Amino acid sequence: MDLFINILIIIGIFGGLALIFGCLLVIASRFFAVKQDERAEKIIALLPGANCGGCGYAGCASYAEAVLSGEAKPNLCTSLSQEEINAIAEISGAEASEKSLPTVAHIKCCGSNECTSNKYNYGGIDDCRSLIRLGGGEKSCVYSCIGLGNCVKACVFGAISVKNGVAAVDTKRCKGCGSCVAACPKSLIELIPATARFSVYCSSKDKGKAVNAICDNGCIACGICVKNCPNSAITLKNNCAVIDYSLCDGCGICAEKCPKGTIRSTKGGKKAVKSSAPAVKTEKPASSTGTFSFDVKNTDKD
Amino acid sequence: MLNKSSSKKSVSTTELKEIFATGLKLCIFMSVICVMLFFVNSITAEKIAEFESKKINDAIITIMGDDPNMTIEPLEDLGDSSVKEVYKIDSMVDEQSQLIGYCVYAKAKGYGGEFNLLVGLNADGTVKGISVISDSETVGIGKKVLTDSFLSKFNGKSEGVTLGSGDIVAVSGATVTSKAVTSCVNSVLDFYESTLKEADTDENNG
Amino acid sequence: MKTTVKKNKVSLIGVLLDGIVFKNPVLIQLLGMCPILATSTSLENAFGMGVAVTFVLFFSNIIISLLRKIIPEKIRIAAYIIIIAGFVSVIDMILKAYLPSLSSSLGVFIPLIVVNCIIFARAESFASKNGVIPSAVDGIACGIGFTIALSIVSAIREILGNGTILGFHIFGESFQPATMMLLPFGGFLTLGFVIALVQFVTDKIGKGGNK
Amino acid sequence: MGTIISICFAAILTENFVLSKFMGICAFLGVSKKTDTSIGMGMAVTFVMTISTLVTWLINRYILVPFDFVYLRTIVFILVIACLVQLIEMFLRKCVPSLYKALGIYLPLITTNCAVLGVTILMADSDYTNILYPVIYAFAAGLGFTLAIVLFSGIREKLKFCDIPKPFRGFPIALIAAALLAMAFSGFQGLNLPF
Repeated sequence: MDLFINILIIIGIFGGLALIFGCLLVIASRFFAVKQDERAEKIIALLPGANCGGCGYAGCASYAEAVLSGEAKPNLCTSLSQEEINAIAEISGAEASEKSLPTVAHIKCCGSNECTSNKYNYGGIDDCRSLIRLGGGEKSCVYSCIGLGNCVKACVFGAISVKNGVAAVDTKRCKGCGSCVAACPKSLIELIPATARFSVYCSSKDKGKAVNAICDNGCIACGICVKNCPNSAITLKNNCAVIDYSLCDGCGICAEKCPKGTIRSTKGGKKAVKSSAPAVKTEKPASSTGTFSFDVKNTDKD
Repeated sequence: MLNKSSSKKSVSTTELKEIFATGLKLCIFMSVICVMLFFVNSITAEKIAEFESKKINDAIITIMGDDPNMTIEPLEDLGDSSVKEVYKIDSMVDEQSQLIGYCVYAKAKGYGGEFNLLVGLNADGTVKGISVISDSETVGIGKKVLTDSFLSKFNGKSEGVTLGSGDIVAVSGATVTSKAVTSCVNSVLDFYESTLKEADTDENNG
Repeated sequence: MKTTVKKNKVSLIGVLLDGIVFKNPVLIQLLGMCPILATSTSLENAFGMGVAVTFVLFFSNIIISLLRKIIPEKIRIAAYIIIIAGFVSVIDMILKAYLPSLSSSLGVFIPLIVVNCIIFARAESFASKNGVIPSAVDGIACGIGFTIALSIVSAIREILGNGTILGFHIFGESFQPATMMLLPFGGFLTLGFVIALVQFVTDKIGKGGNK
Repeated sequence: MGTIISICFAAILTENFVLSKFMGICAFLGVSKKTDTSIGMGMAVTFVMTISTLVTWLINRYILVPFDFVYLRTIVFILVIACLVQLIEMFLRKCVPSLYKALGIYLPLITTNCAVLGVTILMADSDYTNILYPVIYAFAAGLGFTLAIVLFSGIREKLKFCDIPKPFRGFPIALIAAALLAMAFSGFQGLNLPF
């Protein structure tokens, strides 16, 4: 008999306790109810959730709210496909907008340990911002990539890796969010169109003679590329070649003609790629291997 | 739960129902589990208690020696907090109960938490032997202290035992546990002085 | 901890392997540090603890995945933790009654299983989203994964700290064990090195993988 | 008054819950990446510890012991802690959303934090008669937890900039740093107070 009473006591006391706590929780949740717009949750589910900041907002959640409030267009997130952008547009009621041109990060330096020497050996804090104060970095070229990987730490998608002293971008993983551009204390990183097939791997402002002394692959502003470019897409700005990607059609002549190998293919360090220009542009000379060929050792091979 | 009524004060009936429903579910969960525990406890409670007392009896026998006609009689009125139980040990020698000693079951605060000792006292209040009932000291450190080699050093001691004096030296690396054992034995001896001794004397001259 | 939920049927072998090797709750997901540091002083403790955790993990995963539709969102945490605590109390009583020797050596740690992050994490992230069988398999897998990790750490600590393995002295009398290993700092150090080793191995496999 | 100071001193330094008793390591290692989240976590844990000790001590004193349901202690304590954590989770989501996002998964994990349950069971076992001492001890234990986690997050933020061998990056180096911190704290072990 007392068994039954005991059970009753238990249910009474502890069941009652649980009842009080349960109701307390629900009542509290009413007071603390955060007005959560479930449309925002649907949008956040579509976004990659990497909080990379490429859209200019602190994270995917704040970007979703901005889209909902109409403050931002749905296509600002660079790593979304066209269908995802349309889906977000239709959820948020904003007008569907075409996907912005995808961009890819590009590091304007190829000063690896092989092609340039070090002024000194640095053993301090593992951060570019601290090494830059000591004479612009270890490497003899003041404009070169410091190589301590601030961009690597900033990249949410793990697309950048430092290979023997110089940072290199894995174009497949890079979503063009631009958080590495802000991370590099020497601002060596720029966003180039993903379709670009050649780019200048240098940003040295020294004269040619000085560059020759310290780096094998530095741009000596000889201007050969400017003369040979059929679309005159390349110009020399304070001793360094700069490609205007709206004019460039990726013919690759500049890469072949460049005596220092500063202009390279963005698809990895293969030999000067055979120039297969898109048919619509002017007809290209079919010279596959130029007189001067070189084997670019590293950039982003694997 | 989207907040339908914008003003927080008006608690509509649906919300009341929802509050009560959730509370009820939690209450059911809790009650079911508690009742289950109650049954399991009622089954295992006696076994645990039985094990507990068997352990103490075995310890008493190991300390006091296996005297067939020994009677173990738990004493009440224990004021001291660190002393849990006290057993008066008498042996019926030709039906005249002759006091052999006491067994005091006391707890001590060791490194890994509390541990329980059974301290056997002779009739004259000197320590006859100590055995460990349960402990949770770390293997290899605290446990080394609770072995017979260290505990037997307390035999024969009567009043305040201090660590480091005479042959009682703390086990290196396990000072916390050694101190705990010493303080526990001291509290037992003090307890003997304060309560057991008078009970003894007025019984002898009573 | 994204499990392969995209496929309609979560593959059981996948779950099993995940729990033991690829997503080992201790070495890879780095959950459940408290019991590891507390109970890994001897291999025998480790097995006892491992079995107890596996038992609780298995049953609580099953019950939680059974009730996942009934438990309202508001009291999700409270309900899960009550169920886990219930099982732990049951196993505590059973151990005390029928296996007193094991219970005395594990005495303090049994109630601490309730606060073992692994059980709660698995319940919250896996059992509340998948069916009964995958949850059961996941419970056993994580239990075994936990036991393996715990045994590795406690083997190292026991050999270095006490000079014994499962109670047998392996070194001669002259061996002076580093009792520091038995203290919790030793636990931190051993765990740190074991996880470093695991990360080293996964790097090697990772690099070899996508050559 | 003396005993209160000695309780606080013991709970914060000599018997620090994380670095001497080694409880609550999951949250300690998980959240201590940044100092401000650690302070947030410390405050949350202190709040939960204090209130739950208050409630559980009363329950234990006036319900569990008289009706001798002591075997239900674990489950009742855990229920109280879980509801408190859920309350603070809602509070943080509403009033301090940044901290709520920063703590992330580790907020619900406070329920399974050994330190919180440890305090409540310790206070229930202790033979304090009135309610004041357990609450002060719990509050001091929470401060001890906060002290340990903030100290450790300072170290971990420095660790980010050191040149650590690849396999040791992230968690292993944090564990080794925690080992050294624990050794330092064991220096307080033998300290007993004059008053």
